[in-house]
Amino acid sequence: MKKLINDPNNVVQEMLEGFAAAHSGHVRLLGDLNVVVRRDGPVNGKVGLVSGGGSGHEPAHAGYVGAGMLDAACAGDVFASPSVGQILAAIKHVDSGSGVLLIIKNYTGDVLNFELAMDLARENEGVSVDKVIVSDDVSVDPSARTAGRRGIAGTIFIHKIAGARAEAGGTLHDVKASAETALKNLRSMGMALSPCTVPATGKPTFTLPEDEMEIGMGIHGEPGIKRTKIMGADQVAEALLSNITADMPLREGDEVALMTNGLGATPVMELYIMHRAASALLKDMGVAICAGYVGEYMTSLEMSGCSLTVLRLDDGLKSLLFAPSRTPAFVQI
Amino acid sequence: MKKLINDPNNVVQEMLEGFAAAHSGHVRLLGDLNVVVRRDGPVNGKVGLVSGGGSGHEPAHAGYVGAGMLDAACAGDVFASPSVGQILAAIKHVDSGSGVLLIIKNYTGDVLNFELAMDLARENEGVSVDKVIVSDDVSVDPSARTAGRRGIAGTIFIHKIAGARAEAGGTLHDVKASAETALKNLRSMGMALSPCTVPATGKPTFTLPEDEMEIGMGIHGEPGIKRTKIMGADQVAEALLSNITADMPLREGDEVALMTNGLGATPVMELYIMHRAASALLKDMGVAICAGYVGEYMTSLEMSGCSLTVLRLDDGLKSLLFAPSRTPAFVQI
Amino acid sequence: MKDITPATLLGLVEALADTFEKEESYVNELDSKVGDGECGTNLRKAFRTASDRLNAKPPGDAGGLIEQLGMHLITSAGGTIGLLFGVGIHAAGREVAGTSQLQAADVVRMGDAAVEAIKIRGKAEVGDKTFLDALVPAVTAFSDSVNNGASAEEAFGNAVKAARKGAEATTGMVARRGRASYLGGRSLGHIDPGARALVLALEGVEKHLTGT
Amino acid sequence: MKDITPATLLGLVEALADTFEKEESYVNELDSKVGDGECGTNLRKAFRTASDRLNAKPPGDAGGLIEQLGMHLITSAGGTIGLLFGVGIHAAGREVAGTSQLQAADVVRMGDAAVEAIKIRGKAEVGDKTFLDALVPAVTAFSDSVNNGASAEEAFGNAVKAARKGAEATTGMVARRGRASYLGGRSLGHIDPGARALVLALEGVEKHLTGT
Ligand SMILES: Nc1ncnc2c1ncn2[C@@H]1O[C@H](COP(=O)(O)OP(=O)(O)O)[C@@H](O)[C@H]1O
Ligand SMILES: Nc1ncnc2c1ncn2[C@@H]1O[C@H](COP(=O)(O)OP(=O)(O)O)[C@@H](O)[C@H]1O
Ligand SMILES: [Mg+2]
Ligand SMILES: [Mg+2]
Ligand SMILES: [Mg+2]
Ligand SMILES: [Mg+2]
Repeated sequence: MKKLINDPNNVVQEMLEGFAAAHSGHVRLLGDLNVVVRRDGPVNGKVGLVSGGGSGHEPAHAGYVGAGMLDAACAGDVFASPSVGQILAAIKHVDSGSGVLLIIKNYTGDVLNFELAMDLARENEGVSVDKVIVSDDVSVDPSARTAGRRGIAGTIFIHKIAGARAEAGGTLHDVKASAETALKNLRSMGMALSPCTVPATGKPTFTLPEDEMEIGMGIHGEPGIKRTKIMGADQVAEALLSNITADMPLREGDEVALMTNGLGATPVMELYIMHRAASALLKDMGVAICAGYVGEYMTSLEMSGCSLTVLRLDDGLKSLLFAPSRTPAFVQI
Repeated sequence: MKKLINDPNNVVQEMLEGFAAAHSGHVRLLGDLNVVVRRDGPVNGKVGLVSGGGSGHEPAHAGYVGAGMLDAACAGDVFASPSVGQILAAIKHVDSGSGVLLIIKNYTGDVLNFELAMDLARENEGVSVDKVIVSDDVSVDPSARTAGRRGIAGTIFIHKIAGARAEAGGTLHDVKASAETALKNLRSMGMALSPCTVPATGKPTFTLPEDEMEIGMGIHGEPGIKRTKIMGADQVAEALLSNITADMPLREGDEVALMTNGLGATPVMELYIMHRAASALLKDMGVAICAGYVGEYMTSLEMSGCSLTVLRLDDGLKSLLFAPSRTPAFVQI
Repeated sequence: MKDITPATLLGLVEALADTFEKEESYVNELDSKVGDGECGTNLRKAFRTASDRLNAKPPGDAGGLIEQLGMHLITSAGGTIGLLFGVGIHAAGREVAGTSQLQAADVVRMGDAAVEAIKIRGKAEVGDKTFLDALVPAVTAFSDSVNNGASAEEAFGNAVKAARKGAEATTGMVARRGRASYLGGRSLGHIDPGARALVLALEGVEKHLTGT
Repeated sequence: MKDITPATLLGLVEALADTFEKEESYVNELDSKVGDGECGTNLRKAFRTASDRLNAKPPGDAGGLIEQLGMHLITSAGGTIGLLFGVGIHAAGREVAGTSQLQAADVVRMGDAAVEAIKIRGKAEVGDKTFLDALVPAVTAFSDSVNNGASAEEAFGNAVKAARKGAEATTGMVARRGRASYLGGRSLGHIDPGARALVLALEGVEKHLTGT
């Protein structure tokens, strides 16, 4: 395990200290709770947005705290949900009386901790709290035979859409409605070439032979839908996009946002080569790409691979997506 | 070699096509020359800024093309300088009569190609062209025994400073003067944990035993100043910063910008842990960090490791650094 | 069986924290087969933190202490297993709030309350390959034994045996809840780490309360 | 020696492109010891592109063609070696601009012009472990041979020999220019890839123009 860290048990706290130091104009830490909040928050009259999850997915979620997106991000241990206590503190902090929306990635631990915090905040603190659960990963069978589809990089679009609606003065109901519209139009799928190693365990999360890749791999190394010999970028894009469009058919004339997300160790060059391939496939279908995002938005430590996310847009979503935002990892003018 | 590419010989062109597709609001390609230019350029009356270099350092340099930074970026083959022809075309394209400044990283190939293009543009095209050469890497002996210090991640600060001065209406002489002031106050140093593989050769650029790192490694895998057993992040930061401050002593009360740059495969988490360590060391010296930048600014394909860059600021540099910019990889409000 | 006093319980919680410290890597190893390999770490941290917090301000009655332990696990654990153990313990404690001298009949109600709360939160059923597949048989065995006139000690012994059997049986199940469910059929042949951890916990309780 | 006509030269450039295609990985291998392992690729691409461009619109006189070849290498090569070969060839061609029948004395002047231009651009001197360490002895040997009354063919043979010896000698040098200079003393013991490539080029010229 070759890592630029100190004590593996302190990675989250030290990371957040570095984060707060780098972005002190945007954010600050809430005590020693591993919760990042807007420097200028709570914003009076605005619906508060709280997200978070296991660490190791940086810049998610702290990088999306700021004007036009989240009010707080709760950081759990590496790949482990944050605790109810952290989430509750975040909810209480961001609430300015207009209520709080939780944006939860669909993993058992995350859902349990966020929902419990929601219930406690409602019952004990009288805060009006609601939630949306992001499950954009089409590589999981969504039936009752599983914990349901996972939340992956598409989550950032939900931060953006809900954040813009909240910033524009939407009520809790409005903000949730916009997020849910986006969720219905959101699909993602990832793939991996090589694993990552959680600092505390020192062992790779999975193994892949030197000539194989896994299509549908999750952001913690959860199994995908198939292992294949290494394919070219164009074929990989085709494999991911065909699963996405099988689940959410796109028609000629549809407008979408396309995100090509790196998992941590993939060269920026390769992300653009993937983005080219995915863009070309969409264009071939007559689909217009109104916005392209290429980079590391939701990583898995040093996993190598990428995910594609498609958000189908209507006029409402478009104006929310294009609204300005000013956060450490997502600045739009 | 596990890579998300198609034909290794087409990586640069395909990458640029993906780049232009993703950022069509900001940039476009100049014919099939592998030159990226501002969508809204050439900007009338503004000094044109041209940079570039070998590919594989994405988002450098195309990611810095846009309002407030570069007007054109020339992309060579992976790790090979762009050609005189590309640079000359870029110079001719961006010149709107106010002259052109070339920002060159100090490598023999880059300097030769940019200087030759400069001479040809002057002689044959009558364009008024000048240059600055970035050599911020303190790990190289700057004496006549070498090709001189290499240009690494600090180059992005030069793009920003010169770009802001040009955007503000500075003359070619002004823009060069600002860039040179910044150069005098700019130092960087990098380190690597593991190598990268150039697609066309398929071989790692160097090898490092599983328990060793190299301090001072260049962005193409050029040798550094020492190999050591793996150290903790705090010690690595100390090793890099002490070389930087030995070369550019910092005094209590000095103000700086600090960049912690990832080389491609380093998890964002680790970059923040490094940034924390470097910030703490600077604060201990009484140095104020006015701006922190953490992320992938100048990569080396999938090399793992990072570099630290310190830009010492005066009021002039501060206002240029903080001026707005709007480019694919560097948005500031 | 010892009297279940607050002091005994505080000792028990510390003993459980020690157990999960000792068994951390074993449980992680099981989790790495079907999950993300940190179930043991989650439990070690959860019980250690809960134990520290309880000791800092221990409630005066057994029921209250158990409820509080549950709430500490719920609020501080993060992850899945610590929180769900907490949900069960919290519901069990609430069931006997104010009681300082627990009887076997109280323990029966506690078990039922725990199972119900865990099912509501986690939306899992018996057969989904979770620690419920060890807990539910244990609760049933305890109440059956008590109904058949066994001593609390005997009944608890039977509960532990049933939990062991139930945990073993998860090896033959396909996971339908939690991270393991992404594996589909590939989860077959591996024991559920949470179920195994529950057995370790019950063995810890047995050892602490009966001295065997 | 053949007459150095434009047609001969066009054939020569193509032959050189073929040479560097054949020797690409060998020269890359040498570059990987002291540089970034693509010197051979740079040369292959540079000469192939230059050859294609020349053939598309070949100048009518030998001097002009050489000058043009240099300019194509300069503008299209990228990297270091192709450009610097171009600088030398361009200067050499300019020296004999308008000449269609090159004499040995012309070639002497061409060599001197090339060396001078390369030194000005690259700021390297003999002894810095670059291809100048093969080129300069070659130019000297050619002019000495001509001055001593040798035939052009003999003189060129001596030049190639001198280049070989000069290239070999770079093994004992510490690089002070180019990427290899970052290695400091660790560049000792490795031949300079550019110098070796120059030998390959001169051997190609010799073979093409004399048929040996
Ligand atoms: N929905 C559920 N209901 C009950 N128990 C569950 C549920 N999902 C998972 N578990 C239990 O949690 C255990 C895993 O715990 P943990 O490692 O903390 O989860 P994760 O790392 O996936 O968040 C499983 O072995 C299983 O016993
Ligand atoms: N300043 C210089 N002057 C003359 N020749 C040089 C100079 N620097 C490098 N070279 C030659 O260039 C060769 C390397 O060429 P190339 O691989 O294209 O360079 P790079 O990859 O470093 O840009 C060296 O072997 C050397 O012969
Ligand atoms: Mg987990
Ligand atoms: Mg090179
Ligand atoms: Mg787990
Ligand atoms: Mg080279």
